[in-house]
Amino acid sequence: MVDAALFAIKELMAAHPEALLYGQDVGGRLGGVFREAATLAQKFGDERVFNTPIQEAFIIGSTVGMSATGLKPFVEVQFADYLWPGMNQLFTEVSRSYYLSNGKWPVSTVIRVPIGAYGSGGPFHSSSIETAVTSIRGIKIAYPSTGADLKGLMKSAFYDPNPVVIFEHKGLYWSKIPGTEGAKTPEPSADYVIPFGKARMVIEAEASAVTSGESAVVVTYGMGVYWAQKAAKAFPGQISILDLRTLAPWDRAAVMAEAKTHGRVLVLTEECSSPSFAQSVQGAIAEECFEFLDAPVQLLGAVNVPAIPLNTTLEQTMLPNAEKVEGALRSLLAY
Amino acid sequence: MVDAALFAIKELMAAHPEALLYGQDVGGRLGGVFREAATLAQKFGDERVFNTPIQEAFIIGSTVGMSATGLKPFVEVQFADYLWPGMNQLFTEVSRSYYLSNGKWPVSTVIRVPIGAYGSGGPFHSSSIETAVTSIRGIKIAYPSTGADLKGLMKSAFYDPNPVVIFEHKGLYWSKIPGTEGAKTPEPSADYVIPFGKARMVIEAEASAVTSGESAVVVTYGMGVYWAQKAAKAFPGQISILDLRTLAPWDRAAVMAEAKTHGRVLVLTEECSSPSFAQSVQGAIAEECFEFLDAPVQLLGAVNVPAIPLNTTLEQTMLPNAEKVEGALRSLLAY
Amino acid sequence: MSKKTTIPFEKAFKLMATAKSMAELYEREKDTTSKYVHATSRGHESAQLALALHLEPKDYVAPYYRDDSLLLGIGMTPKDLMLQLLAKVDDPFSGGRTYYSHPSLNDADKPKIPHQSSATGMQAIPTAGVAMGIQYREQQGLASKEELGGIAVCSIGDSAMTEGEISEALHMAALKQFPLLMFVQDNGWDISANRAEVHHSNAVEYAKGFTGIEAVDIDGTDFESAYTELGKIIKTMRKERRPFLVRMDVPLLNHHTSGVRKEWYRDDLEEAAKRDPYPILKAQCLKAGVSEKELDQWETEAGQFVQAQYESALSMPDPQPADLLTMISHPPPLLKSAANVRPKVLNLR
Amino acid sequence: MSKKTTIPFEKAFKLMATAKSMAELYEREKDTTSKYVHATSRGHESAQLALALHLEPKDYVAPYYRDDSLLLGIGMTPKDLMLQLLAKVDDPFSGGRTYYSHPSLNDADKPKIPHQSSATGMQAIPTAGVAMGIQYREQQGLASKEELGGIAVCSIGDSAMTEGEISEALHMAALKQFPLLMFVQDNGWDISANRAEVHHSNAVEYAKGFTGIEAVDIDGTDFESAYTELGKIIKTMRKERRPFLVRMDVPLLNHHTSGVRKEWYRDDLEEAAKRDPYPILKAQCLKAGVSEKELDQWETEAGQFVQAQYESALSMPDPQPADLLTMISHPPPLLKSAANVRPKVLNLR
Ligand SMILES: Cc1ncc(C[n+]2csc(CCOP(=O)(O)OP(=O)(O)O)c2C)c(N)n1
Ligand SMILES: Cc1ncc(C[n+]2csc(CCOP(=O)(O)OP(=O)(O)O)c2C)c(N)n1
Ligand SMILES: [Mg+2]
Ligand SMILES: [Mg+2]
Repeated sequence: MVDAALFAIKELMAAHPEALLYGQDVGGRLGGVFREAATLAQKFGDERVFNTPIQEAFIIGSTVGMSATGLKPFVEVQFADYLWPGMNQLFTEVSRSYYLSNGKWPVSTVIRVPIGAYGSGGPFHSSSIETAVTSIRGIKIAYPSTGADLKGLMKSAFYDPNPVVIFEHKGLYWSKIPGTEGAKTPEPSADYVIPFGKARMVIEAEASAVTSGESAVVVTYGMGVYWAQKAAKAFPGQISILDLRTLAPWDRAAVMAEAKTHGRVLVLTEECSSPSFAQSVQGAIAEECFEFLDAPVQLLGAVNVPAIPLNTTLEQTMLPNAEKVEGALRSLLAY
Repeated sequence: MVDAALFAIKELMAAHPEALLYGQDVGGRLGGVFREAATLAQKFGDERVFNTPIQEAFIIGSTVGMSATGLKPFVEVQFADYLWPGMNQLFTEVSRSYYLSNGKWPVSTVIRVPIGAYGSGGPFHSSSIETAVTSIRGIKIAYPSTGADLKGLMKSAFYDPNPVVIFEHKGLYWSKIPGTEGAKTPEPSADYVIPFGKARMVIEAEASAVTSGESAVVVTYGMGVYWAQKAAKAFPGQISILDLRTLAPWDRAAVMAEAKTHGRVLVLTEECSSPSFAQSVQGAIAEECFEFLDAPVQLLGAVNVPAIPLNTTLEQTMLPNAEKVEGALRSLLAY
Repeated sequence: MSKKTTIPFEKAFKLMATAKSMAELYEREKDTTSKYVHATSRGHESAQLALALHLEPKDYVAPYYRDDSLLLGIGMTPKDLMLQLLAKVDDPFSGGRTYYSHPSLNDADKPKIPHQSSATGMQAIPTAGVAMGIQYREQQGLASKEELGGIAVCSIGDSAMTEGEISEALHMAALKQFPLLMFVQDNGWDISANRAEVHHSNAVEYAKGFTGIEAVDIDGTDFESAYTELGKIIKTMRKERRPFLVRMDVPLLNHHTSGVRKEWYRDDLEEAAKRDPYPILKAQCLKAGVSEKELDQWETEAGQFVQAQYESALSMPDPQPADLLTMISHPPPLLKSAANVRPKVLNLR
Repeated sequence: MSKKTTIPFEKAFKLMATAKSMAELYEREKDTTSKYVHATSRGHESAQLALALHLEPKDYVAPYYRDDSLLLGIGMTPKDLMLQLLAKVDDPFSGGRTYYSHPSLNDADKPKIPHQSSATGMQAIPTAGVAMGIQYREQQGLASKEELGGIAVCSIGDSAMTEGEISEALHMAALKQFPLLMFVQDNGWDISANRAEVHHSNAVEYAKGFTGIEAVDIDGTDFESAYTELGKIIKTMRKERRPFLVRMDVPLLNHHTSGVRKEWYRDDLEEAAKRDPYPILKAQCLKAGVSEKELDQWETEAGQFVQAQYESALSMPDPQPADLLTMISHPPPLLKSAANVRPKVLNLR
């Protein structure tokens, strides 16, 4: 998946002189701690691709001014955990510029945020923060789970006049985790774009299972897509998986349609379960699909503790995985 | 309600030399922009009650160190909107100290945060931010709606070894808004405390209405309590109102019991409705009470726009009020 | 006016009289004007006008809530400002969505103003971003001829300078040497906290920690010298493309805001009144050859004009409920997506 | 050791040899030790030990992820540190919850260490809070005799100094004059970004903007002089109760962390190696009268000790799943609530 972002940015920077990229360690010497900006400085020069000091507030907030002068900055914070020092700029300045200037000053920027737990990253390099970020209105938020989606959404984000946060799951960058090979997709062509607010059907239950009332849908995003895919193998033909792909806006229409089709829904997230963005989606489904539900909408997320512990056993105990999803699906289908 | 906080703090500071209070404009000259710290500096001296520079990160984060030395700081940010510059310290340092030091360093502090819309306060003095804050695990959060509750929770917060955020609704400080007179309660005695995680029954539907299936419960907090009370007048004897009083932890047991009793639930918040803390509560109720519900759990919150506009008409259009609650209850009861 | 001078005394005095009349009117009509919280520039007028009269359409400026004189100085009318005061739908800055003197502007003939929040100091980073953008466009050859030499001005109160984010903006300005002017209006107050309670020293001292930012102390009550000093600095910035900080020493003569009133806590009002920039400018005008009569007339005219503008603003329509839902998100361009995913030999990592 | 000296050369050398052996062991055993990300102090040892050997139990210190020598210096064993490296349940700092050299400690016989995050620079405000607490307790007469004269030390990398929050901590230290020592370890690197890319000047220059903080430049490769200089400063702080900043000039000899390796991007490794503090201390020991033989023996012993400690740490148990749910929230005291709400004539506003 990491190459998808790179290729998208390369194509965009080649075509648009107003595009530039800055953040910590994205410059030529390293090209990003995940190599997510590798070769960009070599290709576009040290003025267009440069390192910033450790100042997340500046990284986020400077986009307001850069964009006002007509530029299109890609910026990056190194880990989602470190978006917090920039959260004030995101809330106070970036998200509200357009609405409160009554449409005069959209902030056009793409904020790349590597996120998620990936093999004992520990409490300050693994946090999921989408609930806090989706609670900020006025920004768009993508959370792709495959290379093609990342490329298509990066394109879309770039051309979008509004500020966009792209959560990029570190565990999917290289598909080294067993079961995540699906994140490596064929490379889409240069003009491939994915609009915001359109979910993706990952796998679809068979019509017969749907008709007989023995199917369920998993609504998820990010790493959840892979946990669900693996878990679904235990219930051949019975499971649909819907990947939200973007969290703001999220694809209400597709989610509700699937919920009504199956009557059994599992909302799955890597984040702590409650309160959470995912639990909000659960609430929305339960309200809108009340008469179509054959079972309570289930929610599966991480155990609600203050931080993701470093130790592997503790981390695994906390986070969802395919087995836990399988268990949830089993009880959902048996309801 | 503003006096309740003052009286609680006065009693605590008189009894505990390790207690002190600091924040912007809380010092002797003004005593808080809402007079919420009035007379404290006069009573306890300018060393125990003092102004800080405009540094919300310092206000929040310094409590970690102050508490480590054995002190008990009350601190204040002037408006919930301005908690954002301190959000990083709240997430990164305050909330995680106890868990990641494996219990060695609880951060004992009470963080006062005036919140909520109160008569055209506009986009930077009215924001509700509880979704973002409740998404931070490792802190306790109170949101009282009456003077007695504020006093009792302030006491509880002080003696709690964990960090506590108290949201104090500015619109309830003086009960000047028609319908909020109920926030003025008799003053509880000095040893009155309210534990965290215990909701309060504000009004209770009549048994007959419950039996005949014509009752509903409103689960809410803060200003919602008053909107609900006013709206309930249109349905005499049919409405129970449960005031959560604390959002972290929140009283699951009471909420679920009420939901099961009535089978009809409205979750009401002043915050934008989706995604939100309230919508998460909605999700939790819908999951746990699935078999007891006679109608979908309803959610009512503010319209989802990036900021609360200044103009009164726009503000009123955005925010919930008694009429909107009445409408929601009417359709809930008619379901 | 007889004597020759390069200082725009007439313009400055007329604007200052206008600003003063506005502050007086807001106080007089406070039952109406205080519905929505607002602050005025009383005491800061000379500083603000001295800056405003040097700005050009190619510049960007981030005024703060006390900058109504600055806004008049760049060409906004009292009515423009009052439409925001009253949260009217035709408020040119925000359509009634945000407070008085929280401007945003993208007019061809005036300096550009990105969105301004109320959060003290939070404009510093966005404005540093503007300066970085100006520099980038020049260095990459993206700037049009008209843009060349533009600067970004961050106007800010003395007490907002202690916010941590300010240091990030200053670090970057010092490091990258982009044309950012930090315009610090130092009135010695932080709502009710005074200088001694919240500052170890002043903004010029603070700037010493940022090697490469030139810092200058200016008497903000003296229009003539402030105008001259700022003129020199801005000229240098247009040419040498580097950052400056100025500390404008000014008194705060009016309330902190309409909601936090001076009589509640100020202990220095008499002293502050002695530093009123208004009589100072008056004296400078007289010295420059303006007659007493002219000054009186300009004052009277300003008062009448402000009153008329207020009445006109009052009569304007309010936003309608449906206005809540406009301008939430800028429509994205319609992009044609290639449906085909071109398979490659190697899948994407 | 024959000659008389007040410098604890023997202790320092033994600790430094231990730290160096640990770094070598981690590299040698990297298949095991790199499971969890970690950094070592190679290059920074003299600076850290010079500080550590002056600290007392009444002090507070906030070490950062590169401070393993500092931790040895205050009395932690290699095994203590390795238990965290391996995220073992008996890790004395966090029970396996957080990374190597992310300490927290509340032992009676050692300096206190509040919780330490990985977020660069975010320890500055909490540590300033400690210093403010120390000052408050002294001023209010709450401090015990044992507490008096304690200081708070914030250890930090050069590049973390640009975070906005640092300026808030420094502002408050300058304003309130509390006993905070900012201990800046300047290795000229910010992961892969070098000094020139991210700094306009250094920490001592930056401190000039904070009137009232005394700032001192110290050669962190020279144990003897660093120990002496820091001794003077800390003595002054214990007496005069005011803030200091020191910039310890040091080379970074090892990887940034086990996950971001030096050979990928460092262009100054040869130059850095010339400033290795280890041979410098060795020479100083010899000069102070320690024999070559003694030094060799201490080195050998350190290596053996580190190996033994590693094996012992390895054999310790891992956390169990149930350990996820302990220490989430400190149980509050049981408070008896008066059920009665005493009615007053006037209701509470
Ligand atoms: C982030 C933030 N914190 C607190 C406030 C509340 N507040 C409004 S004005 C003000 C004082 C600002 O003083 P200064 O910057 O000196 O400007 P002045 O009003 O004196 O012109 C404060 C604390 C705010 N608006 N934003
Ligand atoms: C808030 C935050 N942003 C980014 C990072 C990623 N990061 C880890 S170490 C580091 C460089 C720190 O350099 P310095 O402070 O000089 O310490 P050194 O590693 O050189 O000892 C960065 C950017 C982080 N840990 N925290
Ligand atoms: Mg001021
Ligand atoms: Mg460094």
